[in-house]
Amino acid sequence: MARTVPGVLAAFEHIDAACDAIQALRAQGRTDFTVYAAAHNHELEEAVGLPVSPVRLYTLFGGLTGVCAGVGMTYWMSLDWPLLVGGKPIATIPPYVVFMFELMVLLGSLSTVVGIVLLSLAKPTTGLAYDPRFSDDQIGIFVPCAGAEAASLERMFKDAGSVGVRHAA
Amino acid sequence: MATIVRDPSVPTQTHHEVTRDVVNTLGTAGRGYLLLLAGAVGLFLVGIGTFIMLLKDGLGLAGYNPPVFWSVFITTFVFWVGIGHAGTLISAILFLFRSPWRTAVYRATEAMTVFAVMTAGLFPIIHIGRQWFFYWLMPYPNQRWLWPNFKSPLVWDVFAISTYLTVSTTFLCVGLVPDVAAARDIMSGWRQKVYNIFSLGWKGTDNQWRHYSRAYLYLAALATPLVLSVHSVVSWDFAMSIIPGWHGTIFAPYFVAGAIYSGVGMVFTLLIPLRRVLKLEHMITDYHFDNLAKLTLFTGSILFYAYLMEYFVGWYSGNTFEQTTFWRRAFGPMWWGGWTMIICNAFVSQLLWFRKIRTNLTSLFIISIFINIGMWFERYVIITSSLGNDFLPFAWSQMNPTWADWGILAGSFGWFGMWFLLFARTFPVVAIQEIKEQIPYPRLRKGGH
Amino acid sequence: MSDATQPEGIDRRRFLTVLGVTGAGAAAVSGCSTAKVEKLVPYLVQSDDQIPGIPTWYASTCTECGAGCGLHVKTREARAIKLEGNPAHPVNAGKLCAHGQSALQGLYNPGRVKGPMARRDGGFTAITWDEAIALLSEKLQAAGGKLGVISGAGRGTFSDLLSAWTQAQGGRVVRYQAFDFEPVRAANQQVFGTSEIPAYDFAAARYILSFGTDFLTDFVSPVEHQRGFAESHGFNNGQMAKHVMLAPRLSLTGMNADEWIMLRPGSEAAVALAMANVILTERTGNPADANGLRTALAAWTPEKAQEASGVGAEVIRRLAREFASAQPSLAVAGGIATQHRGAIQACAAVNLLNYVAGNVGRTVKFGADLDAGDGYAALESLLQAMEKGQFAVMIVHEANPAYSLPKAGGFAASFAKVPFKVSTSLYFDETSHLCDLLLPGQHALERWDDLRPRRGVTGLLQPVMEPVFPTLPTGDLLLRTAQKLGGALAALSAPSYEAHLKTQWLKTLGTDEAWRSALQHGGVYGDTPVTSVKLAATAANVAYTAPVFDGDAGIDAFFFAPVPSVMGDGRFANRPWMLELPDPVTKITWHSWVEMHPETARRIDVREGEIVQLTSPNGTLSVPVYITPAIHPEVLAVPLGMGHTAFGDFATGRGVNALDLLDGKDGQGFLPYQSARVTLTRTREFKKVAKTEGTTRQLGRGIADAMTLAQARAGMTPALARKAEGHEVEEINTDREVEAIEGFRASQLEKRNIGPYAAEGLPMWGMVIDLSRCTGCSSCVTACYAENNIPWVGEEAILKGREMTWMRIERYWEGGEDGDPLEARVVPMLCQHCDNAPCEPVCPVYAAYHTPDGLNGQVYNRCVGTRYCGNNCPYKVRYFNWSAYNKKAFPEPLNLGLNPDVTVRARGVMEKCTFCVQRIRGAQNTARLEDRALRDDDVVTACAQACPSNAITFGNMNDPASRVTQAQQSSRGYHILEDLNVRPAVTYLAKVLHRSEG
Amino acid sequence: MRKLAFLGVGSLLLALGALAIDSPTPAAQAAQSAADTLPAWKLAAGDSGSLKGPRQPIFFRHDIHVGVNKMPCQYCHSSVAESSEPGIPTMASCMGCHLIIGGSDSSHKVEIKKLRDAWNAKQPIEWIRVHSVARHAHFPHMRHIKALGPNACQSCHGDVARMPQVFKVNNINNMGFCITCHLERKINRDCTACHY
Repeated sequence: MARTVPGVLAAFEHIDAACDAIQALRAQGRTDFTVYAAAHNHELEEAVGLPVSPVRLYTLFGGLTGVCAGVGMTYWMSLDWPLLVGGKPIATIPPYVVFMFELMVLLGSLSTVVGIVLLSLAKPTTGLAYDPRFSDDQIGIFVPCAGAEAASLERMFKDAGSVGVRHAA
Repeated sequence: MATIVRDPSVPTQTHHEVTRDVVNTLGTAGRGYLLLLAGAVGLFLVGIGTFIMLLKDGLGLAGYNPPVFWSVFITTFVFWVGIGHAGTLISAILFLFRSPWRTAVYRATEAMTVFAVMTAGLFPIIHIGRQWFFYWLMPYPNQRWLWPNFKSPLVWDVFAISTYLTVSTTFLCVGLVPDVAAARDIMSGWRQKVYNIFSLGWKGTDNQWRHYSRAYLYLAALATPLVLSVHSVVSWDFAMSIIPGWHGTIFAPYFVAGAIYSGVGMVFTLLIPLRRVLKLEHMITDYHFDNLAKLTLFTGSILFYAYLMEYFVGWYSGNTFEQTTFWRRAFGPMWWGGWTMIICNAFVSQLLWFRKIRTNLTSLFIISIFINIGMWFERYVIITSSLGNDFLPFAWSQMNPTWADWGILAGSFGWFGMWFLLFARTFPVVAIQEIKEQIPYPRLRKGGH
Repeated sequence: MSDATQPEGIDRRRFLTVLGVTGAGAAAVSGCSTAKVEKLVPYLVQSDDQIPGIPTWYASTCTECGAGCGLHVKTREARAIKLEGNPAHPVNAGKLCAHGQSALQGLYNPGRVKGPMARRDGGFTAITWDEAIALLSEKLQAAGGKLGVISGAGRGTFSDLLSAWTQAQGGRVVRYQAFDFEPVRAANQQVFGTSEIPAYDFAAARYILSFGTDFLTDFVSPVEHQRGFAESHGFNNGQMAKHVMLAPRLSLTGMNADEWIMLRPGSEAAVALAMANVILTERTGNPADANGLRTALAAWTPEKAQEASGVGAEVIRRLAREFASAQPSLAVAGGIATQHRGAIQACAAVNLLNYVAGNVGRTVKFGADLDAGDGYAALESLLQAMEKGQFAVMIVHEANPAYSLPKAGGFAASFAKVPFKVSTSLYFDETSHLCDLLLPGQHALERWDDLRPRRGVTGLLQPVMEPVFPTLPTGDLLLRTAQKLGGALAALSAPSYEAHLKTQWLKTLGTDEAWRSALQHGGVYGDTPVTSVKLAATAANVAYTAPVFDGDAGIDAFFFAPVPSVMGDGRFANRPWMLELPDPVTKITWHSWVEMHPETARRIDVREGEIVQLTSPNGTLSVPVYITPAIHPEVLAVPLGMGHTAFGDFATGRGVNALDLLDGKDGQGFLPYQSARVTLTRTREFKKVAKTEGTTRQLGRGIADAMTLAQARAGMTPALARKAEGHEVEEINTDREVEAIEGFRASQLEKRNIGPYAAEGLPMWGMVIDLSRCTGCSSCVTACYAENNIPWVGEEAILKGREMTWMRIERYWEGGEDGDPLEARVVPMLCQHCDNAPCEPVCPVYAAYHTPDGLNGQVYNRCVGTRYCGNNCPYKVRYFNWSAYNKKAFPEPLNLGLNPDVTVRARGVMEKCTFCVQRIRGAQNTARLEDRALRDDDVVTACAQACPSNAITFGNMNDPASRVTQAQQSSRGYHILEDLNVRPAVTYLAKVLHRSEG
Repeated sequence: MRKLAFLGVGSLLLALGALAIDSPTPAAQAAQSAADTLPAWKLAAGDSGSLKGPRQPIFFRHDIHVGVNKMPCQYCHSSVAESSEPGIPTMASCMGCHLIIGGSDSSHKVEIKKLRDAWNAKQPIEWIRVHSVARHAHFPHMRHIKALGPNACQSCHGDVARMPQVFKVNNINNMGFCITCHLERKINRDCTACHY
């Protein structure tokens, strides 16, 4: 168990309240807070206002690699030991398109998954205070901080309409 | 929060209820479930036994009767691949179309996809003459320097099926992560430990959701062409040949439509009992079945059209071989099969024009059984009747399946059922997080933005 | 060609295992390399003519029927592995029928008697040869001349020795062949005053008239007849003979007739006499003495013949005129299919017909004195003597009377009256089961012997290998008993039969060199003399009286026709190759059937496969029905040669014995096979008929194409001919499309010329099959089985259509409905080695691919068995090993006959015709060693080699001078399913029909 | 998830394929193997067990016959140049020499006696087979001798002249072994050249 990050954890049941709180945090110029939610929600996303995920680049890269692998494999293997079948040319595009496509989809999707993992790891969640109800029906906001700041944040969350605030130390 | 006229796609429960109801399905199993599971495992063992006999004595045990070189095994292979398609269609394509009714059912159907394709994947191996050399169909480095023939539709198959299996499995697992996390937070004891592992440390933070939702979108985008391609490739196993009755340009769309049709049929067969067993009536509602039924009707009608076209082209081509083949398909020794397929698929699906039938689960269930039978026969007829009477009349013949054929067929159902049942008890068969996505959070200040 | 001199000391044919791969018929099983320890066993002394890995050929003579064809026996590592015809032999000129080739399976038959045995308390117990000979001698001693011998041996030194041996003891010997030609001989006696069987010169005949005689299958000298028939009846620059068959049932010969005239059984004589009459009255310039017959024949008007035979008088007149105007012509009668009680009359009438048409001496050549046994009459008298208990010892040699005589004749009962019965049969057949002492002789390929099938031709037999089992040549048996008995037998003092034979030969040959060259050539062949014959006084007495049939006529009675099939007189029924070889007419394998006309079937409402009971005064048979248009509605035909009660596991209990419905007794000196009427009762039980045919009609698909003589002469292509006939022709590709296809093909050809395919001067193997010569005799099929280690699969597998015949003969019926004549079309169907082979691209592992020399290669050890190639082959010539046939089909010692150059295919792989690639590679190896290019005649496929009618030509299509390229030029050439654009390497030349104009 | 694994390979095939293909040349193998089997004059049959390769019924010394006495291979394997099978010497040809040659060393005398006894008993000796090509592959020896000359034997069988007891130097059952050579020499690689 990694050491816990000291900070304030607020729970919300109402979406608008949570969004207000996030707005307030951002107004203070904070970006280090973490928002928990059980489902993907656009209002929250807008409130947090992070840029679009770069995961699509992984997809693109994987897809392209797949197509190249498809071309290379089929052509090289046909020409490595030329065998004539049905009077067709030894190496020929149309049937090989299938492989280019399949490998594109395959590597594309695999690298996408790799993308999620790597990108999520970039911002680790270990040690951040968490509450099981966040995966149920509550929205949580955690802000790493300490001392007086913590108290002010708690007040701010309460005002915004938090149903409960906890201090993690 | 009920409204006067509510949108049926929006669940009536609160977030909390959703979590509770779904996670409750993961409790310890009841007797009915165990009986079903036992049955499935039993059938699977029958299949294993038969396969061992096949390994020992050779394919001669099955009912092959040259020139019918392919029969029940390939039929069942195509059948299961087809079943798979409905799942990916609902989970991926309808996701892109943002159709609201998919959320409640897609998890179950997607699981169905994975297990169906898993089942199908076994058949090319069972079917070949020297099963122990199946890996020769794959391009692996070897001291002989021999590579597979990429012009062969069968090698296309190998790639298409394995890609499909991989991608749909990935898609399923990715979708599961947040739900498993939810289960983890409720469960206790060993189950919690298990889910803890599967949830890959999911906390549902803003950052995770940000990448996750995007990635999911791209996975869906990749899976979509895959659905259409896989069964096209399967159909080319036949269309690429020169056999009258197989050699048709219509085959790809025809097979894809058929696949989805049969898949949705199987969805009915699985979901109608499942929702009873798992007490999910209020989540998977008539509204969902109604929409599934409309999908069935749509694909069924495409199939109807395809059948008509097949016969029409057979006649219109002026090609004596085509004409004979289709004449004999309808009035030859295989007439019973030909008509079973037309009635079960083309005609029965048309009953779904009636709202009463669409919304009555009993009738839907019965129809779904017809669909399953009909679609199996469609493949059986297309394969054996076309092979049985092609170019040289002297070589014509018909085949009759033997115990070995039926044994393997039964085994495949057992294998599929086993996995599906195990899944249904172990993982959330309804996508918690996506349902919640549809349920608006409560607000302090009414109105909202 | 090696001779038979022996390196001193050691027997040059020591039975040795050499070199795992090639030796011991070691079945090279594909797919697995074995880990088990292999042993190498060296020769003690290597004979000068045995080099491991290189075949040694011996010249010998075939003893499967009386014709005495010459053999070349291919041996590898001292095993006989293939039989081919001896090109130098006057009878068969290098060709061989299916029966002759199946002798190998007679040699390696598991059902052979594996050594001398004596009957002790019921069962047989093995004894030593010394004991056996002692026992026999003692019994002979005691018999004191009360000795009888039934011998099936052909005429030669052995038969001389046998009669000398028997007569010296005061015994009687009868040479007996089940299928004899006694009616022919009797008729010749009556008409020409000589009882010999003439040689029929089919090659010279311009018009062939067969009165039910199946001369291509079972009559006198089938291979010779077929060679001649193909010469005259095959289309050869504008010329071909016409062949008319008058018979109640279409035999293989009938299938090759340009005209089939269905006549009522037993009425041949009436028609023949009427025709002779017509010729005599209408035609001048008949042979002088023939005119003497005018008065005798005047009574036999065509009208009279019409009511007897049901053949229209006008037809008879027309045939007579055609027959007389085509010179020389040839009419044949006799043979089992017409052996009814009027057979002598029929043959005599046909003799007259030939005589008045002036064919005697031109196509009917007396003087050959073909080998015929002592005849049925002699046998009958022997049996009566046996019945009276006049024999103390009876020896049966190479004959199986207990089977081949009708049970009603009571052979078994009277045979039982003989105290001591001896059989020298190689197999446990019905007769040997009745015997007290079994002294198995040696197979023709294991022993020394000779045959005199006709004047001027003497064939030698030499051992090509060590005996498979410790058996003793019957010749040696006779000599050794002679030495034991002494007395009158003392004269027979040769140390061994080999020595005896050599001395006999040296009497005529003189020198050792001559003897050696005789061995090398397989015998001594001179010209066969032709003696002229005159009409005998009795010729004028020839008349027609309706023959008597047992059983009463009536609406529900049928003529019962036991017909010769693949099994001959039953002697081939223990050979899997023969059991699996589809009957050329019905395409049925492994069991008996009854042929029935569709009308009859409709009338009594039976369907194919229903088991019916046929009842005659003499017995009852239960056989499944096969419905065929090729038979007279009043006739039911059942094949002969099956229903053995003994004779090895393959034959025993298979099918029924048609003889059970006959009674053996008859005053005329021959066994009247066609002499019973039967009634039919339905059992409503069914048995799926194990036939290899799917549908009997080709549905206008132009698979087996044919054209009229006029069209052929006009140089029409089959397509044009079909247009001319008014058939609408499938034109899937218009000219522009064809052009496009050609253009596309050109570009493809460029793209594929890389790697080995770019090499210069590659051959392109191809084949031409002339359907105007092919008779459908299926000799090629057996040749293919022998050459390529093709496994037989058995009845159960055939019922599932799983036969493995790389080469199959497809038989289609044409016409036969609403008036137009019934016609049979046969197509030998084998892998077409297509240039654009559909089977190749679909194979995921390149097991099916195209070789640089134009073959459609099939690599067994790469095949995983997806069977897609089988589906995609439009000719359906790919065969799959559904079970481990390679294990089942070659039980000891049949595996000794395997060809070591061909991989035996394992379970789960696809196989097919390879154009005998092993022969191609072999020839290439030889050519390479001799630093020369391949010659046109270097490679001959097994089927082409065997084909008695020379219908198949094989060679390099890239060589403009090769025979195959020449043959392809013919306007009759076409490809089956040409519209598929698969570009087969096999070209068929359309059949030509010689129909009467108007 | 075997298929998944395979597909991983699939994308890297070009590299892997190249790796798999380069296997050591037969000559190299032969040389290396010869090094560890230097001929020792006195070797009793007892020692043969410790040597590589199967133990033969008679401890026949190729190293002495070929290496020391310089007998050409074809003296015994006489049909190798004309037939697909090299043939193994007949007992008679063994006796041709060993009628006179009884062996100088006691260990040799023993073995030669075995031969003579077998000959007198007219009993062929059952040698253990060392090299055998899979039965679905046809290997015409004469073509190879024709192309490579009478002393080409060792390119497959290794330096027999230095083997007291013959053992397998090259895995002649690996198709790759044949192909390497055919590729180097630019010789026909058509499947039906060997498989039919």
